[in-house]
Amino acid sequence: MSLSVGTEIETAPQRPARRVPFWAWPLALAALLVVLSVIRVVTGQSDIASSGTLGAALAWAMPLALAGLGGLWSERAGVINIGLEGMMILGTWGAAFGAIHGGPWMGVLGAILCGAVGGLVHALATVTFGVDHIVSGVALNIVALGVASYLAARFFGELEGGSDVQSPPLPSLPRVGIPGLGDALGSVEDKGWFFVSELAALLRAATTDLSILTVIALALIAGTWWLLWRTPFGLRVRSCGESPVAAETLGINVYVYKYIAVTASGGLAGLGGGFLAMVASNAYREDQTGGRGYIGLAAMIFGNWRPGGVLMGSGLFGYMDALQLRGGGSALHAMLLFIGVLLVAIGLWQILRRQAHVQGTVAIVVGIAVVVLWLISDSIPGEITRFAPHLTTLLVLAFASQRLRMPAANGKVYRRGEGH
Amino acid sequence: GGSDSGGDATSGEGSDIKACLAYDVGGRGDQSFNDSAARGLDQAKEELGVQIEEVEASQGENDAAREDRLNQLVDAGCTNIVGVGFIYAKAIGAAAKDNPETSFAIVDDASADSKADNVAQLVFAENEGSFLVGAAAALKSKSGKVGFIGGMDVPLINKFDAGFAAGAKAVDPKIQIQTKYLAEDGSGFADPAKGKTAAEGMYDKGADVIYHAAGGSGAGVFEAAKANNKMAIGVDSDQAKTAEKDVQDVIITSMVKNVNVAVFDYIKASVDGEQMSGLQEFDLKSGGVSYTTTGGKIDDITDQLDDYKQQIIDGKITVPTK
Amino acid sequence: MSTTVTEPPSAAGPPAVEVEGITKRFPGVIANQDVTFAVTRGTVHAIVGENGAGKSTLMKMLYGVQRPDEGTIRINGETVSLHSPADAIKHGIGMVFQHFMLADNLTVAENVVLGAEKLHGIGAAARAEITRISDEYGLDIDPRDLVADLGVGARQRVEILKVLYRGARTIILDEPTAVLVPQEVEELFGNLRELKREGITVLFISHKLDEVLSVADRVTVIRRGTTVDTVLPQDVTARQLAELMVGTELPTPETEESTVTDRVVLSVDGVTLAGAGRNVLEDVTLDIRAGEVVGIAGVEGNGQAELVEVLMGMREPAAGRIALEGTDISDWDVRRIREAGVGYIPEDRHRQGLLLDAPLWENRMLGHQTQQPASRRGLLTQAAARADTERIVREYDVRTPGIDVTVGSLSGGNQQKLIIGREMSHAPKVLIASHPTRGVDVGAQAAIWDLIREARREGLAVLLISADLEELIGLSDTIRVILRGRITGEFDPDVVTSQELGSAMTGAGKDAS
Amino acid sequence: MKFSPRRLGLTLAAPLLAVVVAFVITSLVLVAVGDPVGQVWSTLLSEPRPRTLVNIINSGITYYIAAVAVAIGFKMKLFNIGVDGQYRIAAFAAALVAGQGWLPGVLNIVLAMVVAMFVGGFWAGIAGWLKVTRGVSEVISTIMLNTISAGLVGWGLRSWGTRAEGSNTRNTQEIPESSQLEGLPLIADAPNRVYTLLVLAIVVGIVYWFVINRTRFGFDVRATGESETAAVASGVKVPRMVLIAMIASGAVAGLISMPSFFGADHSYGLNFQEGVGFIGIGIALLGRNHPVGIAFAALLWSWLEKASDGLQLQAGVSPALVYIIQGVILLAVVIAYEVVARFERRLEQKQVTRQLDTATPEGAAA
Ligand SMILES: Nc1ncnc2c1ncn2[C@@H]1O[C@H](COP(=O)(O)OP(=O)(O)OP(=O)(O)O)[C@@H](O)[C@H]1O
Ligand SMILES: Nc1ncnc2c1ncn2[C@@H]1O[C@H](COP(=O)(O)OP(=O)(O)OP(=O)(O)O)[C@@H](O)[C@H]1O
Ligand SMILES: [Mg+2]
Ligand SMILES: [Mg+2]
Repeated sequence: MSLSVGTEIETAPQRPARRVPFWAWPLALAALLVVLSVIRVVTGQSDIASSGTLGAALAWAMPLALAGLGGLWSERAGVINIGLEGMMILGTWGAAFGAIHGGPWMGVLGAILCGAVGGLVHALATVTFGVDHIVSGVALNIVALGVASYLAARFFGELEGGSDVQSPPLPSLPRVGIPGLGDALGSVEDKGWFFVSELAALLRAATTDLSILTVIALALIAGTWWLLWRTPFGLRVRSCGESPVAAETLGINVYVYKYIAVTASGGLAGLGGGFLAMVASNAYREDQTGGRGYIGLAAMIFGNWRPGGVLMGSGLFGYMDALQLRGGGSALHAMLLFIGVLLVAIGLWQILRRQAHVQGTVAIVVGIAVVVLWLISDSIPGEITRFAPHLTTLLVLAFASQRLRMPAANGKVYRRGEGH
Repeated sequence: GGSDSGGDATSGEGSDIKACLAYDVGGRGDQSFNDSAARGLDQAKEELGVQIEEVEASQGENDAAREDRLNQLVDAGCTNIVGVGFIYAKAIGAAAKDNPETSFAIVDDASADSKADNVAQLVFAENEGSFLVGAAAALKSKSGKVGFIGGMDVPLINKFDAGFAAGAKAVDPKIQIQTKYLAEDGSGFADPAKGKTAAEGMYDKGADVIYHAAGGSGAGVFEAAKANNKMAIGVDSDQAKTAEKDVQDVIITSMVKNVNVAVFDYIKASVDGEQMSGLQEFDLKSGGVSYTTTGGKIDDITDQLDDYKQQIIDGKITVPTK
Repeated sequence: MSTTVTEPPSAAGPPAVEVEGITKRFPGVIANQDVTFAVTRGTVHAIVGENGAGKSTLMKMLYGVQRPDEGTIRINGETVSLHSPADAIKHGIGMVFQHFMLADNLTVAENVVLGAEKLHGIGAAARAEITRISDEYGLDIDPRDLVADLGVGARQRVEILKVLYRGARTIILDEPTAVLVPQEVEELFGNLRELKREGITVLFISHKLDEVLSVADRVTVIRRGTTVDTVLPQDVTARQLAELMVGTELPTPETEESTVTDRVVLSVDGVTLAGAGRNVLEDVTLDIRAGEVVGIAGVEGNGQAELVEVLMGMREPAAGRIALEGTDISDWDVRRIREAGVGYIPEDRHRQGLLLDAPLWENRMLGHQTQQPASRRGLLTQAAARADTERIVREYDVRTPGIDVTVGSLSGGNQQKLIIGREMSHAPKVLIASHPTRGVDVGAQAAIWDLIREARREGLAVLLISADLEELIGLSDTIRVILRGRITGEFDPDVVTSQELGSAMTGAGKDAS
Repeated sequence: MKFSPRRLGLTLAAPLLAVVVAFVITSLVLVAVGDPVGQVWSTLLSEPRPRTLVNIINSGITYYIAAVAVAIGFKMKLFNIGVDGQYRIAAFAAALVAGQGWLPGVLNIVLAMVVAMFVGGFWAGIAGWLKVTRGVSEVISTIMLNTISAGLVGWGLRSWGTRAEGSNTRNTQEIPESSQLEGLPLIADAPNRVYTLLVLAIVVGIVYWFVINRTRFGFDVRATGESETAAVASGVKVPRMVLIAMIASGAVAGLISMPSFFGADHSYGLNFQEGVGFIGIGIALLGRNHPVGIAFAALLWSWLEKASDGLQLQAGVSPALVYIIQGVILLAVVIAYEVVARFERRLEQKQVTRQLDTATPEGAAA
């Protein structure tokens, strides 16, 4: 595990974060919609919360969410998984290979299997051989890139419509939605009513023309929560991440659960890769993942190692991605107003409630500067919009990382019979 | 053409010309730019009976590596070597200096870097071709809004952008043009998902024709067009033929960049014993760039387009490059 | 102490546990050799032996965590081969480890049901069962609590509950009293008697002989990995037992005549340290004079560790002043404090005192990087450091084949001697010794005590923190009790008893002098 | 550490084991997919031509510096995944400054290096600062910073870069001729030359070795890497060390592009070599963070890479095969190191006990 930093590791007990009650989620979502409505009304940027943007955000979020979910499985079992990127890459190849030879559902299976193989290798290195988790993950990413690239050249290069770096077009998976609802909601959305239209847009995005894989991914998020927090199996997996030695003394074969979790992690990341190959586009392409495995990991971290958090984190990323790709500079420019106001609010809170005058003042000053920037400019350069999601992640982590708590034994090498 | 080359006569032994292509990452099979070059090579093999060899770059390499690759081709007995893509500019320049006996060509570069007596610089007037499809877009648009999606914000792609905008404005000065570049790096040419989202954003905002110069990401643009019942314009080759079957009908035209013609002509010149070198411009006039009419979607406006074409050829319209 | 259980164990049926000829080797160590004894059902059976005798290893084999190289284990007369704790649990054996095996971030219920989900699921039924068991044995445990929020005593009760939940008929407790104060020990023994009444067999490990004699029905003595004898408590005295354990007479620390001067070397004045929620140190005031050993007694987690950290400069006090020979060092960092002459023997040598994978001579430099013989003007002086390490190995009797082996391959006692040698080599003015003999064998323990005494004679000011009350009483010139971050009492080691100290440590006694 | 044959044997065992494993696995892969095994190996193992040899050394130089940058972090268990971004932004800044030619000849080179180290160090320092003050894992922050640096450089290149007549790329101003380094004619018969700044790589390696092994600062770094808690108790200020180590790592990352920049490229443009930071991670792991080990690993890596063209031309096999070989070597080597280290530790423990037993017979178990 990497360095923890600080001198207070010895005694300062970490307060576990309190659970957020279930009703807080819809409330937060509503608040968010209100904010987006305000921004739309103030700036006139209709794309901020249009069903198109939200739908695209959902689609962009899914591969990240699947990778993040993979990370969650692995890290809940105590194995840091920076190899998600590699597993996703394997998944993109597996999806293409499966889909070409057995149809779309074989593609899904292929993605999962290939990703799972990556997970298995990571498990072998970290669990059986005790290699540092990050080292193994980095090595795996390099291997996976090579394997996928080589296999693609070997198996797609010769095919009609394929090449060394690209598979032929893949058969597509079915798309689903609630019939009739889309148009009705669409007409409400077009009215431009404050909040109501945003809500309609959100519902429309969530109910019309979804890939079946999106639905599956959402189900997997919910399923992961249920499996890990509501079943004996999940308790065992989590215990391996919190205290493998304790689990061992209760007769749990920690290796088995770590293997299962890390392999599942690979399978999920692989499915994320499959999503990219089969839903986001319709072919395998080299470099298709574009670092999404890492982003998924980041989404999981600021989702505080919880499924709902993963969804939120990847949703934020997906939204930023969708917004910048669709709207480009002007839509993101509108977000500046939001960020500025948010910073001022945080600053006031810091000063008034936490007596943190320095941080508070900094936040307020930066916030005002952002608002001024919003006033005097009318677009953001393309290069900057493209890294906006990454900058956002960095900022969110900088502000929130103290509130995060990773599984206690995450990243620690565990060996049977040596912990007593 | 090429029937006069005596290709058939040499087909048993093979010509003593060995034509070799060095691609950038990806190489043959990108269904766009590299493929077009490959077609030229295949044609030369078939019609002129030359021997061929192909290599492609690996990820994240430097000029020295590219230069080494070219030198390995020389070692492998290549007499004519084509660097496909401006990324080879410096490498071609250096390799040409080291191997004065070998003939080189570079696609998409006319800079001092690659200049040498034994180098043919094959460049295209993408802005001129793009002007025509820009005009087509404006003529076909009902909403008065069109879009351009580029893979990467680099001078080469800016040429497409500038030509397209000029063409559209020539038809309708008040036309609204949305422009989007997808990425900072090569991934902008390989990510259909990005193309799709960007195109959907434009269609949602009222555009009804989108022209892409984004390589493989263009597949996503076509998908978006199909889903939204809108129009799209292809690039590099006649994408109404090469794109996936079910989206072909949204492609009203394509700006064809005949890299194959350039590559073939270059090889053929060597076979004919007249080594090609120096700047070779492939523009509207020489047929290096053109627009396609496959699918018959723009049959109603070909007259107007041909009119613009003539004006460009005649120099009455100068198309900007950036 | 309360009544000793003396009725002879009932001999009905085969023994609950029977081991015969057990041998276990580790690389270079024979932890157990030909161990043989039997435990009668429904009794409390104690295993005693000095540090490193092999008690824990033996219990781990009974619990399936480790596997014997030779020998047989019989449970209820049936020969078993235990491959994992799951096998042991199946045979009705449960174990509470020397170090607690709890996941802090899981709830009590989750910790308890883990691995035994088949019994009552992981939901409401399980919680109800936990509450039931808790009530039945008076354990006072709420299944919904987060383990992180629990104190030491409660954690131990959770451990016992874990075992009971699985319906264990034989419970192994490995040094359960080490972390408890006498009053908590009493409570625990009460619980054990309760268990025995229910017909449960208890295997109980300790090297605190008075405790053993008060609670056990039988006592098996292990020395250097081998069973020496099994005796009835009423037949032996503590002294006899001790001799069985050690083979020779037990060394005890003895205070020599006082060397205390009136020159205050380290002065702590009103030090307060903020923690999460409350202050972990509150207005701590004490002086240490040259030639004086000040002992700190307290239940673990009452601020001792924090006090050491503040003194060493690892944490900054919120209020108060620390002065070294009159100079305020409250806001100095660790390095400056060490350079000024404060030696440090950390509580956990593996974590704080050593680089396990580095050779001895590099460990010689640790903590004194800025001083000779480790470095000069920023550059390491390896030759000097090596030579000085050779000297320490010689003078402090560190048993090692050389100074190039990694420190991790030495035994704990020898590691500790190296640390002490290192700290003493820089002629400290103050020595902060935190559990200096924890996990160290008797021989090394005596040697370490001698070293501390010698240093004290030479005018060193020592702050001694220890959980071993005998050690505290034997070495200190004065003892302070720390409770919830406050110094709550001051005792004269010549007259105080362990019981009195224990009362003060738990806040039960008010008779601080 | 004293020299001992056993130790040396064990040190070499892991990489050799890994190479053999990679050989076997790659062969199996080739057989499985039906590529010509024999031809692949004979192509890969054939002696490189002098020109290729020079190229192998040249990219080895680049990779070497990258790996040292990574290794500085690794020594402290800091995972600087962001070497790539630091290298990129530093290379751009240095190219921008050097292109101005404010100073003549060698001074211009020195200035560029200072700028590169400063910018690289600053960029890495952001991650260090976030870790120290906000507790953000450097793994995540450096990954984000990689993308951000790519964006900033893209924007900078568009703002300040120029497009040469007839060119389709954008570059920074070319450096003056006086600052261009011609190279060292180290390999006979080669038409090309080894980068002059091979010297820089050697200096970086020596300084790295010296600082880590012979200075107090290096001791603090190693101590922190081996046990943070012990380092803290010994007086090391870990947050400060984290910041310094990150900055040092970034500063060295800033130097990565220097040999090729002054030896060949002369300007920063769209053909900039990407991904070097990631290669550096692999090489640092392979070379066990040791200055000499890294040198061998860097040469092995770049030799395999240069063999990939031959693979296409002579064996008709996808050059991606080389990635597999590199990857498998890497994975095998990290596993092998772990296995060997464990074996070594056991061996030593046994030896200690044996030696002590003979010294004090009564100490042995009865
Ligand atoms: N996993 C292991 N690897 C190597 N040696 C071990 C291991 N476990 C125990 N030992 C060694 O075996 C011997 C017996 O250890 P054990 O822990 O059983 O002693 P103990 O009687 O429980 O001592 P204590 O009173 O300190 O708990 C010691 O020398 C110890 O170092
Ligand atoms: N390189 C290492 N890294 C981590 N742990 C190590 C290393 N080398 C040894 N150890 C651990 O340190 C322990 C040796 O210290 P320990 O205090 O247990 O010695 P011991 O022989 O048990 O002494 P004692 O008699 O005091 O119990 C071993 O149990 C071993 O697991
Ligand atoms: Mg021990
Ligand atoms: Mg023990």
